[in-house]
Amino acid sequence: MIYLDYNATTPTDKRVVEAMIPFYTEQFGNPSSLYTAGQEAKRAVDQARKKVADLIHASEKEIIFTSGGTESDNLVLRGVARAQKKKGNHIIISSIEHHAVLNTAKALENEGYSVTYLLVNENGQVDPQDLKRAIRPETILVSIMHANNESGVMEPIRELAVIAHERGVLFHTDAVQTVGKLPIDVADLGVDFLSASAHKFYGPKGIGFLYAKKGVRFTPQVVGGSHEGGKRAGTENVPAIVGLGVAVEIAATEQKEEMIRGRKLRDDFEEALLSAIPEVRIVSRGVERLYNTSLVLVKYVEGESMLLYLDFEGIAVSTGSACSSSSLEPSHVLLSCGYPEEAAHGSIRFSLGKFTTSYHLKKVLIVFPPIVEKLRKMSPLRDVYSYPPQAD
Amino acid sequence: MIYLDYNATTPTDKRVVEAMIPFYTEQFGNPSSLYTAGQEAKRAVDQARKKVADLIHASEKEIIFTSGGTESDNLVLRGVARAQKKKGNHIIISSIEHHAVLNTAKALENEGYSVTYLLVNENGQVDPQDLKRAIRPETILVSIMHANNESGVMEPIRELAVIAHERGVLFHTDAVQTVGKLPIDVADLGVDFLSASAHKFYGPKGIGFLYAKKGVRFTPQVVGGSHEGGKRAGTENVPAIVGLGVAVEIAATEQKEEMIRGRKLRDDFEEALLSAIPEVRIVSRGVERLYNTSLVLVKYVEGESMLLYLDFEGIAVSTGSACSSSSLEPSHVLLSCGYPEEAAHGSIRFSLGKFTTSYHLKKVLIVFPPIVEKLRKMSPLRDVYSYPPQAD
Amino acid sequence: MYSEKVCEHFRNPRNVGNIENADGVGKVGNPTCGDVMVMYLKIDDDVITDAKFETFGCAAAIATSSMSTELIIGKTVDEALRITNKTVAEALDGLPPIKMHCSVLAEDAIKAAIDDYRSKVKSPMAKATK
Amino acid sequence: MYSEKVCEHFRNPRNVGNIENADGVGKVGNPTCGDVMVMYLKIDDDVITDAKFETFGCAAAIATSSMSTELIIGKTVDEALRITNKTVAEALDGLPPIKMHCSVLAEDAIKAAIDDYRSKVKSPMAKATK
Ligand SMILES: Cc1ncc(COP(=O)(O)O)c(C=O)c1O
Ligand SMILES: Cc1ncc(COP(=O)(O)O)c(C=O)c1O
Repeated sequence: MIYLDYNATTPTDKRVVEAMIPFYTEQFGNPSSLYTAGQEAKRAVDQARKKVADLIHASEKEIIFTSGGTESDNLVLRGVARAQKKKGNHIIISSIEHHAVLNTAKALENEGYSVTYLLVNENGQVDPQDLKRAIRPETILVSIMHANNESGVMEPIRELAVIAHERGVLFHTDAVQTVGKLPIDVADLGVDFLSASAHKFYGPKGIGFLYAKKGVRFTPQVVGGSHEGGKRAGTENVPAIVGLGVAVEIAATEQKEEMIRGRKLRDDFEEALLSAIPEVRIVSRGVERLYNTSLVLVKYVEGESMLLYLDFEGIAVSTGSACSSSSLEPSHVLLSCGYPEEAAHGSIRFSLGKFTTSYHLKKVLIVFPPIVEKLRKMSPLRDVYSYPPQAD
Repeated sequence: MIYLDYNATTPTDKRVVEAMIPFYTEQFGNPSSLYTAGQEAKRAVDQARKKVADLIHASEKEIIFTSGGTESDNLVLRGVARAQKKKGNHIIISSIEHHAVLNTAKALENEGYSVTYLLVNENGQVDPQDLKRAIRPETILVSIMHANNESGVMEPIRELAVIAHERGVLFHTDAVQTVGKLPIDVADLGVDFLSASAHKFYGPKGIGFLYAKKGVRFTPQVVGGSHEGGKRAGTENVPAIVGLGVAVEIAATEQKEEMIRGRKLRDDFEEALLSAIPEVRIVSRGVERLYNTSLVLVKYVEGESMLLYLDFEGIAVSTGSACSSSSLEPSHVLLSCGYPEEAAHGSIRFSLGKFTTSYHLKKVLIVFPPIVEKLRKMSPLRDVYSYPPQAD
Repeated sequence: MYSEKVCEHFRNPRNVGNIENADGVGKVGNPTCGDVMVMYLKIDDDVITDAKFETFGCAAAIATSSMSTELIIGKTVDEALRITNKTVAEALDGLPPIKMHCSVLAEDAIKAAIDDYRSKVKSPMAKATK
Repeated sequence: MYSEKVCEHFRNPRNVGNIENADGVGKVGNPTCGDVMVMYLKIDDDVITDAKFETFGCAAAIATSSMSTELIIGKTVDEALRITNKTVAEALDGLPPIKMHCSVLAEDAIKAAIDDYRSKVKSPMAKATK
């Protein structure tokens, strides 16, 4: 298989799995237990917490382990909403957030909170001026993702966080697509909360974390025992936490090289793709994007068909976001950027990772053009839609 | 190490770990992905769901995977509270519930819900008549645990569920301590919801499930993508789900034998312990208890001290519940049974598992009496308290 | 997710393309919904002698288009009208529940093409050219 | 969780037991809180010549009891009164934050025992027997 869907999930690094196994079988103690085996497990959890904190330049007490990115997003939105209810009931997010943020905001709307969905420009970026205008006295939280999972577009988090803080509003960023891929410094970004998920960077599924800046208040959403400093209850997933710690260490040492190698692979691929297939656009090509992501729009052709034809050739890619691919809706990210619905149905996301080689991409460049041609021949669509302008 | 704290957590069965590993490294696809690797992962998740459903005689659509017992408990309490808000705001739980239920109920009280905490008799059991009296027109949920994690006492779930249903009230049981240890049939128990956690029966940490009977309404607490039939969002923890499936299979085949072997070990141990140490009580010895659990009260001596002296001898046990052992409060379970606080501070829980041998317990019977003697010599307490009566 | 038959029809769709001077053309669906199907029919004496399709859509949409053309070729228009979305889905060994709407599209496309044919037959212009 | 020194004093507590006809006895804590400490002092000319303890409590309670007796033996009562919970905790290479209250208990036990000693010395009965 040529796997080009690293934004959906990644294989767990073998070094990560090896580090995890003893915590299933030998050092299986419960970190809440006072005896040696329990305290050893606790120490392993503490060490992983230190590694995670170091990666994003936070302190250990600011790291809360969760079951993944979705839970982290839910925790911060719901948690701040509950804790700051007295201060206000208004939340601001962007319209291109992952469903984990988007649907949590919608759930809060159902509970009586008020939500502003900031539009993005044709390049998929939030305009800081829009945020400025959207903040009200009763605004309690702004949540804007660090990089978009479909297009890879980076949002101007630093600027946005400053604007929120000028008005005394807490700022969260969903960094599920950037943690492990890019160096991150929470102080430099200036955020109060940051979500991440291990399986997006060669760590295990089922574990993630929330960075919550010292002193910020939010109401825990899973309560019980006094785990995670009382902020998230449940017996710690020790093996996965240990695995996350190792994944973080590996990212810290290998990230820099991968940023260069990956970007070159991706850029070369995009260039070749544009000349191999007519009437194709790479979304937001002209703006700052995650180095591993290419969101490709292919006119007149529907995404799932392309995806499955590629699958027949042993190539794994996605259309829209992985989470919504079992639904029938077009990508809300593309619609938000001003693309017509038929275009939003015709996207293919190539997301590269550390096992991607130029050979893999050459294979794609060989098999993809005939697939597009075949599907276009089948298509009744001709020139019924056009794309919004874009700086390429 | 002689591990006698299986109610806190268990080692993951080697067969479980072996089944999990390929889903980290090779079959790492995201079950939401449409290509072959994703659909294979989806199939693995579906197969595990079938195994879990079979174990408790439910149907697959009634099983929702969560990150563990605590999340399952939170999901049902919070989810029913939100969904049934129009019907009423009253919830009934017992006073000996695990903190995952107890503290969720308290969180709901803070949000304006009203909670009745049913007392238990001196044997730790809820009286069905008490439940009958406690139900009000605005009652929306009753949550009583199947077996208590500290004492092992079994609650009369069948009877209690009938009473709740007679008044049209939903019934949840926290079966974290019984699933995998005892055969369970949700239809026979008559419950609408049931929580379980894999790491309590040789499955991996970080995965559990909620059984929610077809047709019952509750509001999801973690939203995002449309995973788990829209009832719990977040990329599926595929390796852990596969591991849970294997753990369930193993439990189904090995449980019966273990129930006989374990009970004999435990009963012999209790008898020997009672004759080896004076002024010791085994809590709720006379009533139906989980076959693997012995909650021992030792007069004049504090639990943590006994625990640590046993740890020096390589024996791992707990005092109170594992989750609260880092807090200073005496066991709320013992207090609820009518034991004085000094007694509630002096408990040691031995919980046996499938790797426990009679040799292990013989060792305990050799080292434990001198530990008690040493600590009693240090103690200023003499006859300042006595235990409530109990049928032995 | 998809049956082998769906995959087979998706990979090797029958009767792709259009028919010049078709006797009936039916266009259904909407690009904004992600599915557009155009059905072209050649009809002689109320018997469908040829059928071709053009489809923008998912694998289910393409497979149902392909299967529909196979099912109706050789049938009279009345027989073809009795083909329901269930018939098409069953002929494909079933469709995933969330994809069932695609088979409705196929049924609709057949109906639309036959309607078109009938309206032409009834109109004087059509008669004149016959 | 605990320092090696705490473990060592917990495993091998010094000066366990009581002193018959102690010059000062201090009992602090409460069984309902899970901690009871009784400190027995032998005092000659305001110098603590012997100290023993009985403790019901956790490892931290037992270790701080043991350490306290070591710290005060040989000290004058005034010197002993200057021993704070911090002194005891530091002598044990620290205690986990949630266990710091145990070291307060030790400080309190010393104070209570000395108070008892002083009240006896001041009372006529005590003087008479001297
Ligand atoms: C931007 C973003 N946020 C949140 C998530 C959810 O993370 P998880 O699947 O670990 O719950 C994802 C991935 O699915 C994502 O790409
Ligand atoms: C009865 C009971 N309920 C709930 C839980 C919580 O389960 P978990 O630790 O998997 O979240 C436990 C164990 O800690 C338990 O014993």
